[in-house]
Amino acid sequence: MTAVHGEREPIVRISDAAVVLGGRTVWSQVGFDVQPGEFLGLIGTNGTGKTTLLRAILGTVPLAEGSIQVLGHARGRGHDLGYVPQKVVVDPDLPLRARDVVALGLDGAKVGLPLRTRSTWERVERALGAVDAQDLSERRIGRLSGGQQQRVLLAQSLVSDPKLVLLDEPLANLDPASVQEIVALLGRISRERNMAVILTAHDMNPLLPVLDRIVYLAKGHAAVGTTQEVARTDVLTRLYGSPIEVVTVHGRVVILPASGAPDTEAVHHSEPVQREPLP
Amino acid sequence: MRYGRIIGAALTLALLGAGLAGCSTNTQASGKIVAVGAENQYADVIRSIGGSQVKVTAILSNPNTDPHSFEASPKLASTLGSAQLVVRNGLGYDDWLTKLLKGTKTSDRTVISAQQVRHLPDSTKNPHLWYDPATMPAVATRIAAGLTKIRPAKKAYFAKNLATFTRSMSRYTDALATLKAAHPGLAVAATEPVANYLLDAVGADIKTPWSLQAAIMNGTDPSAQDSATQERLFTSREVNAFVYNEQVTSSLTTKYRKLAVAHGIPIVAVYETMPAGYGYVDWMVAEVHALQKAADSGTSTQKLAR
Amino acid sequence: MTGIRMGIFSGGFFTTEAVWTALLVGGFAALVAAVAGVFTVMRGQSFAGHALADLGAVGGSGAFLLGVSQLWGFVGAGVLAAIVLEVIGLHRVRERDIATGIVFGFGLGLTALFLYLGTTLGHSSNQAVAVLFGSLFSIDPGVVGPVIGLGVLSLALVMLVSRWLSLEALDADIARARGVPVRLAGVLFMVALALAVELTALSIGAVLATALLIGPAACALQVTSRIPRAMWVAVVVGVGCTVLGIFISYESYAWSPGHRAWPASFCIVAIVFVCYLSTRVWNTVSAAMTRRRGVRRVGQVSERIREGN
Amino acid sequence: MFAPFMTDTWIAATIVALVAGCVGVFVVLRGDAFLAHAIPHGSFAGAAGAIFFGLSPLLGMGLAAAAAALVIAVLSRRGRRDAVTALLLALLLGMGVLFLTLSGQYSNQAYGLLFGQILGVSKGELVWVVLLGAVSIAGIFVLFRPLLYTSLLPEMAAASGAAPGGMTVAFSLILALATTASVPIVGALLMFSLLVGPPAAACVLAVTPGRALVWSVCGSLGIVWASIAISFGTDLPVGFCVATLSGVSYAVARGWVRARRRMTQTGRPDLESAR
Repeated sequence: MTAVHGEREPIVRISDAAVVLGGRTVWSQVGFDVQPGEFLGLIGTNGTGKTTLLRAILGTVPLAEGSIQVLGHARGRGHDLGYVPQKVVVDPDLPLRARDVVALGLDGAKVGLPLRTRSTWERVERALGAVDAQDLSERRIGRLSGGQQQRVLLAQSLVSDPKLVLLDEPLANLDPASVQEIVALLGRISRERNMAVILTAHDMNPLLPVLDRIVYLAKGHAAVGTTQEVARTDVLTRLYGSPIEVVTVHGRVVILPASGAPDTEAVHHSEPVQREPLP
Repeated sequence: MRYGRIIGAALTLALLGAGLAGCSTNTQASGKIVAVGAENQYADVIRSIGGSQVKVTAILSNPNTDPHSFEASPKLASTLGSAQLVVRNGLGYDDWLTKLLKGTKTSDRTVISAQQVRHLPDSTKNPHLWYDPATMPAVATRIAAGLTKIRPAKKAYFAKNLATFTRSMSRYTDALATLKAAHPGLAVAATEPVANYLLDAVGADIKTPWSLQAAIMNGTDPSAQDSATQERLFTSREVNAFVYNEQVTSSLTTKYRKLAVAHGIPIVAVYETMPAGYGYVDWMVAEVHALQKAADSGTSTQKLAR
Repeated sequence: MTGIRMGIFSGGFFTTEAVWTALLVGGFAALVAAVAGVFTVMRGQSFAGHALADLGAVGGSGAFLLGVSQLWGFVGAGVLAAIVLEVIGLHRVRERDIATGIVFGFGLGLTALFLYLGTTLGHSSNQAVAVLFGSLFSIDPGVVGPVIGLGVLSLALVMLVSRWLSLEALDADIARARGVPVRLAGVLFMVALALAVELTALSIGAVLATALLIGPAACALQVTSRIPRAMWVAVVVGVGCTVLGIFISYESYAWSPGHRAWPASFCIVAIVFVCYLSTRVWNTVSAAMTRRRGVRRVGQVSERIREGN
Repeated sequence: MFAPFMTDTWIAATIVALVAGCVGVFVVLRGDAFLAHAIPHGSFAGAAGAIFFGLSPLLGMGLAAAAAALVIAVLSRRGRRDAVTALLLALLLGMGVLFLTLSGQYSNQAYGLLFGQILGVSKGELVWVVLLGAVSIAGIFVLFRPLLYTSLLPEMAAASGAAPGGMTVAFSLILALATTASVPIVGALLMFSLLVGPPAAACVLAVTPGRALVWSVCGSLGIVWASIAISFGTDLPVGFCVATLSGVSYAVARGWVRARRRMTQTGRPDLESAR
């Protein structure tokens, strides 16, 4: 742990990685580093392999090529890593309060008598406090709303003070106000704790204030850089292999198929367009 | 505190049950020897030997019940706990009794097993020992010895009863001999090997393949060939009687029965426990007579009733 | 040629009447079970499918106690249990599993009670045990008619609700939005499942009912993800396994000592299991193969992007 | 009812209820009721096989239960193991028939193991139940958190180092251990009812996993004791009483929770705002 901390060694190092699932190459030649405290967005439309990339970092998906190093080890997992998957379906009748869920993030993998000390519960309450969810502590997890569950699961990923947190579509199914709130929260926690965050989203706009860099996935490949470097007409056109137009309107990035492009159809199919009405 | 309520409720229920039970315990107030026969035919023999000196309980006595799927009740367990003499068949036939005897261990209880009396290995294929004319006299001798040990004063009484019983057994052996002489090599079909010891004793030719009998006895799949053989026995009238276990039936046995009836094969109903109204020897004699009637005149005995 | 065949096989397979009945009833039961099985496996209701076979037997012993026909006891109890399972209304797989367990446990408790009542009231009660392993080679001709009737009814019900179920399998809310009566579809399917299971259990035994319901469908869903095709594959696998199993069981009479032929239920179940294992192995191996064969390049886009950056 | 011959019955029933109460909570949380049914029933094949090979039926039963647990755990896919369980159960029962046929002997013993005689518990059996029961309860306690984590949030558990696959294997083995000891004594029916009914009711009522465990143990103890008492009073089979009371306890728990929810609020709690 200290070895990693001391030097400017990256938290995650992905080099020339590729994943093949069910005979299909999901993506290949993906390579980037994540520095401590960095806020990285994995952007792309559905089915471009964002979740697969998170799972590859976790080590639950085998690589066909290349390598991924997390915190100096071959693959992730363990205490310096927090993770919130995309879809968590919780039965309403589970005998489990929000604080029990968060506590599992701390000692869920530990073997031994299930007795918890007061200090454990204090850490749990602190984690819930960090995401403004103390008042949910005693409630049944299955009876909370989607946004409330999301908060609790976030607290669960933060409770062990990890060096790296992986969040899969944490903003999906949230109303705009909650999106802003959660983004601000994430940005603050990341800065305060010098914690790297890798987060997937199909829309980069709400994240623009906090993103350090983005990894843009399309057509089985990735473009990596700051938003300004990647969200550019020429880069995305090259990535998609068809004309793309990137427009910035009132500070919002809008990605469109280029008007009058010969094969609009092709772009249309896989394009990452944020179909928001212009303000 | 909440759990206290649950425990309280459970205890209340338990006490309720205790009240219902009335805490009846088996006493020997009547001064009789408490004896248990696992099957009622054994109980009947105990009664014959013990006479007025014993109080006999039979565990399996309903001839219409399948003894294989028997589950003990608390009353039975308590009876076993106070029994001084237990007589059983053995050979896994009353395997549940093995467990119950272990569970209700008492210091002075004589257990007589027909299997042990006959010195049969566990791998003996046919457990229905009481149909064998050699079984009961040996068991009865052992019962008399057991009762004498419990109540030495009545030694003469038990010996007299034993002699009477052994003499009465000759009715069974005589009936067997008569049938054997009249119909040597009588061809029969069967469902289970229930009465096979009887059939062997009259020198009958059991045409049903053993593998089919075992399949029916154990509730496993019969093979196509065996099933075809069995049907042919009826359709081409290769047998003079169909020895049918009336007590354990299934769709398979009823199918054969229909076939036998359709082709005019007389049916001889046999039982695993003693039918109501019979004593052991009467029952055995009635079975032989039923078989004799089938062989003589093709008359079915679909039920042994009195 | 015939000499060789005579040498290998014992002969008489097609001339034995019991074999023909077994092939016809077994094959038909396998067909019905395979079709109902596809949705059973998709919906994660294998436990319910298995439980229904045993719950039918409860009805069988209950019917015996009342002196009603066994067949209707089976079907009645099965359909009733199926409706109860669906009406409890738990739609998550985990909760469904528990609800099935509760109903199942209660049903088995009833069996114990019927056995007890059988002892005290004086009825024969062997039926529940006898039904576990059925008797493929000694089917009572009397059940063939009702079995075919119930089978056709079950097939018709599955066909009726198959579109609804396909949509529901995708997502219950989408199905509801499209106007699918999800609740009714579930009840109808459970009734169809109960009919398929009971007729199989009654004619060829509870063990085979479970194996033929789940096995072929599970194989098919390993091979294809399209529902109509899965149904066809399941039917082919189910009927194929049944025929092969009957054949092996028939032949084993000749080679096993003491003519203790291998039971047909064992042969069929074992073949079904082997089929399932091979589809699993096939899937695993082919996934590993494609991974090893390497990454298919999607042009040289990456290079261009790197240059661009 | 408390006659000397009943002492061992009470002790055995109490231990079995403790074990079922503990293990059952995870049967319910993991949705493993089918496994709880399949392992004891499938072990019938082990008993039949052991009789065929001339070994102790109990040993055969234990080996079959462990093998079944392992195979199901290995073949299960992403938490969906019902199809595999069904197939393996059918295969085991089929093998049981094969062994019975091949041995051609009278086979009451093999079936008898599934029925059990709770009123006929011997001291020797009691030792085994205590031993195996203690091991399985200890297993549940030691693995409590990883089991909970992997069954509720498998992906997150995997991320923090608790292997869901490993826990599936471990739990299946614990279940096999618990049932092997109990089934010959109390029967497969009674054990299955206890593994599902009271724990399911407890999970509906309790708010935390720890409390669910306590409720579940109390519930199964209460049901077993009451059943023996009722059986003693009425001579009804113990298995029937346990199965009925287990089902009733679950129905009552669900009804109670629904009624309470209807009484305390008009709307559903999850519609409340986040703050």
